[in-house]
Amino acid sequence: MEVLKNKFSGFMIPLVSVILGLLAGAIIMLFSGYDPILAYTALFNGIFSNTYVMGETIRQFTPLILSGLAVAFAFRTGLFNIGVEGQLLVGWLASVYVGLQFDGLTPFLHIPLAILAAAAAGALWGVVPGFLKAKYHVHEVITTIMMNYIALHVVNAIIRSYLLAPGERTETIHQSASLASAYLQSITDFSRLHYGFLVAIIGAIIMWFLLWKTTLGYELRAVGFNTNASQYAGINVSRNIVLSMVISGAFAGVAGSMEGLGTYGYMSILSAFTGIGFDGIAVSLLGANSAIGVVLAAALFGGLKIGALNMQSVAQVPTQLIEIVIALIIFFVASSYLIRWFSNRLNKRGKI
Amino acid sequence: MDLMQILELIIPAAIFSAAPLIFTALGGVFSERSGVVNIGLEGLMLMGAFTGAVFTVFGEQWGFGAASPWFSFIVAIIVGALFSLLHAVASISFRADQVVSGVALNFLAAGLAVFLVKKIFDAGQTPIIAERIDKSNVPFLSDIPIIGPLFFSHAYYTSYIAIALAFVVWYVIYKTPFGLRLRSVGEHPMAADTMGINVIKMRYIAVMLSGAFAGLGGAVYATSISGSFSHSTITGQGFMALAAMIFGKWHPLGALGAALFFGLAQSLSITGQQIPLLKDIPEVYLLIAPYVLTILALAGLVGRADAPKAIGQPYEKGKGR
Amino acid sequence: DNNEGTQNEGGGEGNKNDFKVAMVTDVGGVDDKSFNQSAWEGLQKFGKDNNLEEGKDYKYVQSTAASDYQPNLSGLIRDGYDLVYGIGFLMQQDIQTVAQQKKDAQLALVDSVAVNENGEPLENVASITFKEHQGSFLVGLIAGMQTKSNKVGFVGGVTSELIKKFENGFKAGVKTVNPDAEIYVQYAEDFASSEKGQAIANTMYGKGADVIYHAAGATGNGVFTEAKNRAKNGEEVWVIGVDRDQHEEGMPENVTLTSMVKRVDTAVYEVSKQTMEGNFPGGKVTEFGLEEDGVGIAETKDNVSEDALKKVDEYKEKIKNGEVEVPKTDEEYETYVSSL
Amino acid sequence: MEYVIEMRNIRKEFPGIVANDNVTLQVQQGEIHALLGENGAGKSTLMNVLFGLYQPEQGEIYVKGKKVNITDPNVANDLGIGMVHQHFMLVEKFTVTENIILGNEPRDKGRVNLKKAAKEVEAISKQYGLKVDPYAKIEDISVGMQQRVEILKTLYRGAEILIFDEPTAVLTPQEIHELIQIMKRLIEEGKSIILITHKLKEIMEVCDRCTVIRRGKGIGTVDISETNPDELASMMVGREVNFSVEKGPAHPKEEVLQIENLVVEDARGVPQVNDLSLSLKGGEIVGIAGVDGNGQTELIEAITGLRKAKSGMIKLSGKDITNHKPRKITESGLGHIPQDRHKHGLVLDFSVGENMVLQTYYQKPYSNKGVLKLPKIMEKAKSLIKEYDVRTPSEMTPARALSGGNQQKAIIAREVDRSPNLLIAAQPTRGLDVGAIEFIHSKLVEERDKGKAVLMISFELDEILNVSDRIAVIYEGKIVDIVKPEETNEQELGLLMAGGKREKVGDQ
Ligand SMILES: Nc1ncnc2c1ncn2[C@@H]1O[C@H](COP(=O)(O)OP(=O)(O)OP(=O)(O)O)[C@@H](O)[C@H]1O
Ligand SMILES: Nc1ncnc2c1ncn2[C@@H]1O[C@H](COP(=O)(O)OP(=O)(O)OP(=O)(O)O)[C@@H](O)[C@H]1O
Ligand SMILES: [Mg+2]
Ligand SMILES: [Mg+2]
Repeated sequence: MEVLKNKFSGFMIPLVSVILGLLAGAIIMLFSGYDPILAYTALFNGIFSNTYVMGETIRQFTPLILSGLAVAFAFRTGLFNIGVEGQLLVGWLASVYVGLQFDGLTPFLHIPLAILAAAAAGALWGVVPGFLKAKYHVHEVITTIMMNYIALHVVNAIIRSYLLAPGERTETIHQSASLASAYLQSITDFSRLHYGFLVAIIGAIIMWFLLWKTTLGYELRAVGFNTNASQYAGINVSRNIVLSMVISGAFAGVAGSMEGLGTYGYMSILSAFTGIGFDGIAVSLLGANSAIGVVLAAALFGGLKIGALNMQSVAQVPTQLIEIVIALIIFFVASSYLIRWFSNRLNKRGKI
Repeated sequence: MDLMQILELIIPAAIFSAAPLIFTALGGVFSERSGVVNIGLEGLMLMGAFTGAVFTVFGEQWGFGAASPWFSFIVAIIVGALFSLLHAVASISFRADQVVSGVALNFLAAGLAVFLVKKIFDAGQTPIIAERIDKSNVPFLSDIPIIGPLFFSHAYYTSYIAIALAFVVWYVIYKTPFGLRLRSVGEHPMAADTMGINVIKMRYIAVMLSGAFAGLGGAVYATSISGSFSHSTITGQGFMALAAMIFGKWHPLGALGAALFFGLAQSLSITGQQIPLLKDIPEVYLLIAPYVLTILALAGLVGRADAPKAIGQPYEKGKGR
Repeated sequence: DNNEGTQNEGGGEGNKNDFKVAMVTDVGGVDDKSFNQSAWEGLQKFGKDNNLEEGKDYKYVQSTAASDYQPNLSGLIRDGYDLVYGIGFLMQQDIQTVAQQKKDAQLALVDSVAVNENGEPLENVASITFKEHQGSFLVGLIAGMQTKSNKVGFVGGVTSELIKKFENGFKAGVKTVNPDAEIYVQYAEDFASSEKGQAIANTMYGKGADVIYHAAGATGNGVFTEAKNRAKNGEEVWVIGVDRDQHEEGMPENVTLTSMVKRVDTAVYEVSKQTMEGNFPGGKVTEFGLEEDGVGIAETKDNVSEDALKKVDEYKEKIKNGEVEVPKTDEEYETYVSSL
Repeated sequence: MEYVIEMRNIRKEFPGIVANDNVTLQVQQGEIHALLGENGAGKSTLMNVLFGLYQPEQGEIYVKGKKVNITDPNVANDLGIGMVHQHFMLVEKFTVTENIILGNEPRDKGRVNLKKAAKEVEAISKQYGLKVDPYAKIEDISVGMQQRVEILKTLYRGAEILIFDEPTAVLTPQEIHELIQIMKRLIEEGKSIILITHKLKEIMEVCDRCTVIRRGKGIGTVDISETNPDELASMMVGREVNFSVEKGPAHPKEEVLQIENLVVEDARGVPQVNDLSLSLKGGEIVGIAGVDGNGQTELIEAITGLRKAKSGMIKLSGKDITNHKPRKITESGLGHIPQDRHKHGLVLDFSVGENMVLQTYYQKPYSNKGVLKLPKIMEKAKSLIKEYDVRTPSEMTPARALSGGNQQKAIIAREVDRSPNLLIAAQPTRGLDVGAIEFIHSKLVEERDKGKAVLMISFELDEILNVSDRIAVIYEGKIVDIVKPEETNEQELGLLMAGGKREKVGDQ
């Protein structure tokens, strides 16, 4: 019973929040002189009306799943990783670098190698905040923010000094490292859909398995909930904090490889962050930090973002409206106390 | 280029780029001293920059002339305070995770400000404002040898206000009854409650003060540095202010020092390429210097020992420690 | 249902009545006071001149991130637009990809050249480029003549082949008339940071430069800020604008010396007109230089001295008739300077 | 007759529990009124209602005959009610003066006038004989002084009615004696006092009347002059109370734990355990008696590997385990029922089942090659829950949802089931009801009878005297004496715990 009820409310709160968020968006549109029905119809069409947009939606939420997993994994172990963005950038670069090397390698080796390189780079970027947290109790929020900026500048500098091709970017990776697929493109009317979504799903399964089915996950969760009790149980807390950031960073790095090996096949010099890492925070929250939740939330956000393009094109509603809606959804989820309070009151009335 | 010339380039630039950070970090001090984490400084600053740019433009249209930016500061303070209410309601009253609520605030500000700009100006950015806060030499003081050119020339009045305000905030937090209560609420809210201090009210006030300060910081940024508002005006300055506050050990003067340090590192990273000594250092090292130095400083100097004890915990009456 | 939109009517022989044209901007949007805005102005003029309906027959779509370029381009093609512009060299890769997927579509790329893997031009993309070095050369002449300190500065957005054209053209212009002038060059590596622009300008003016030419988009706004500040405090400093006539940006302190204009609007207008008339310049690189009035100095000439204007006219002719070859790259510049 | 405080028919509910059910309390002017009840009976709750921290669902409060509505502590302060809380309400980073004046600061042109405040504090502390250093930081002063600060807080606000919630639990006998003198002086000054304590002796010594609460319900009020401890105890528990533990004589065997010249420092580098030596044999229970803060915590942490020993040696079953990792020590045969079950004993957000394998999750059969075997874990949890009578809806329930006693039982099940050679039980019955206490004591004795060594730390002298086979008294980080329970009594232990010497010549 208890368990069932928890599952129910774990599902209810995001759902109610999404509905409230969309409603609030509609109200904002009414007040600012847009037609919410036209806009939401366009939004819906922008996600589902043809195979192209559907392909693009999946393409859009593939890295979101992984960046969401990165945030969620850290959350589960008591850490707040705002550094997903930076870890993603170094992962992207590493995947492209490997993709540019090893001409003639079979894809069955080349692709995993490139993804692993991305994971390793992201993990490396996670080591720094993890180590400083474990060893010097430096707040990971600050270090991860700093590491984001360092990643942005360093990645740009590396591209500019060593990998530059015309157009402010690297060369395009070898075909053997590419996740792009002519087949997937052909069935989605040349969308950029690539095999990365399989990687993301595998990522979600790995996270679930790691957290819930292994002794490592047991330790990581224990440390996240109660470091004192973990110490008491003989768990090496410092090692687990570092490990948690490393694994989180690895997920983020793989998210970067989705762009490097899938969507683009190269990396551009970036003047600003991609935002995928920050969106991962929202995805993770909405997904209640669970693997399946993250996948669903990423799908929702990816859809909203792709749909927003059509909404702007058809109903002239700025895409920022969707950002507002997403922010409100997070607010509602975070303030779930309110929703719980309401539902508790309803329950109580029903009982007595 | 002699040393003096180099310093004359770097130091005023440091003070200049530090000002918005100082305001915002001081706001952070209020909020976190009361026990409420405020990652939302970025969003609050963004709303402040938006308001600063928009109302300076309006002020110009309404004939306020050179007073327009100052008028916009007042509006930005109000808007910042009101906007921070969202964070306050969610994290204090509804006991939302304070970090999460702050993150949501950032998302919301980013979307809302650009949305409104598009609505108001039918463009992706505000017009460039004509009446800015300008650099000027402080009368008399700028004529003092050495000190004058370094600290009182080519500077913004807002920078001096920021520095003075840091001392005011220090006084308020460490010398007044209000400050004593504020700190007690962040250290041990239950104890404060038993002493008749309204914990919830104190936290609301603190969060709204942080909104007001961050709003001002953003408006100062818009009216002195960027001169307009667009989606790319505030990109991480709020996070840097947050870092400055933690770096400064939640102390107003510490935050001031940290913000000035960031300003210095920032101005070095840009000016450095024009300085013979630093010219040959690859640019990327200068660019990442502020961030690397912060991390090193945090690892070497500050632990979390000085964080307010009850930070991050929602207060419920009678819930104990 | 948009399904029939996926199959473009093809041919491209659109006629006056059902011709539809659209453009995709980068994140700057159509009010970036730069080439996006300029392009949109050209498209609007074209639309009005041909009685087209805005938002339907001609429109723009703004991208919120680099990953939006491709869906935006594809979306417009699917919606049946006969000509779709990608504004800015950042869209090159996406245009190339889309062009090869949608062989029937007609695309145009501003500021770069679309090619396939073998470096051959794509048949269904009209590439539009400008001879920015020529325009920059002219403003370089003005800077070289009007600097009093014999120190001038150049602020670039991001180091790239394109911005290098601005830099080298400018430097060549300065050196042509003022071989002793010292030229400071710095790249902000950012097109959107007015803060950096201001800091760089602060350094350059601080070191004694009195004219700064910026080719840095919104970063250049910071250069204006700094110049206006200094002007208020009684210093005599100048900014040379870019892309459009930036006289307004320098007001009321009046710090804009002149601007290097790049007529993206003219180019967009021209290519749209040709396409509507059935002469889509696909597979060709249409270069707009002094000859075509694609680049030049701004309309507002209040702050430019008579002598400088004369020099400008003199060299305009020399460039047009091939007497002077303006350098584009660092090597070309070196050769040019040593030949002076 | 007019009461200075009268609480009528108070009812206060918490989710799932009625903490106060129709309780009435009448306090006369100038008396010390005891409030007695088991843990969780609802005493603190009732006082928190009086102090305005909680709002009652039902009932009325009269102060000096006038009906009042105490909506928050400010109102209570204004009515002259002051409270010294069970858990101190002090801001550790503030000074004594700052803590006292908080919320009621003397001002001087908008700033806090700390000089004036300190003077006032000194004046009051002189008047009532409460010695404090007004400029000392709370984190640097002793527990006794902290309590004096708490009392000063109420007096500073002019309290006429003082509530003391278990003030003596944390004090040495000497400090308790001092406190009693202070209370008597306060009564002379015309104040009235409500005193919560579990120690019947104290009630008999200082109180005039006593109100007893059982499971949230008021049982009645008696005059102390007309009652005795046995009556009070049975009123409190609702049945005759058997204060002693049933156990046979101990049969000590070979040495299990040997501690030699152990020195352990706290986080600030101050030695808390100071050249301590102790040995423990299989088949005996050694109780460590001492006032909180004399190095017990550090001693346990050093034995269990949670804290580094500065010097000295610890041997477990003949093996040196000094400064080994906690896991290694656990595997060498140590079980540990920690002092703070929430901090160390449980991961509250884990299920009961997951908590049951906190020490063994990585071993077979609970996992294999890094993969958890959940069915095996839950199977084990089920059998432990049954054997140790842990009241929980299921093994999947989060540990957080269990009552304190059942949480403790779960920990004991986990630690005892591994049948370690040495079982450390730190305050194993803190905050538990009588039934649970009996159960736990019998488990400890059972382990002893199996030939295991048990080291028990407790602040409750009754528990120490009843359960131990030998009693080691710890004072300032040293074992100052070892006595047999049958050869000593509370008075003597109290004296030893305060650093005094034994009068009788010991038989060591
Ligand atoms: N804030 C609260 N929320 C929920 N339950 C509570 C709360 N405070 C107390 N309780 C419960 O109410 C009951 C009475 O608690 P109270 O603290 O008044 O007991 P007590 O008599 O003071 O016990 P002790 O001797 O342990 O101090 C207990 O069961 C306790 O668990
Ligand atoms: N403030 C509270 N909110 C919710 N539940 C509470 C609260 N206080 C106590 N409880 C619950 O009431 C039950 C018993 O509480 P009680 O305070 O008696 O704990 P305890 O075992 O005495 O702990 P302690 O050793 O800390 O005194 C437990 O289930 C506990 O979780
Ligand atoms: Mg109590
Ligand atoms: Mg209790």
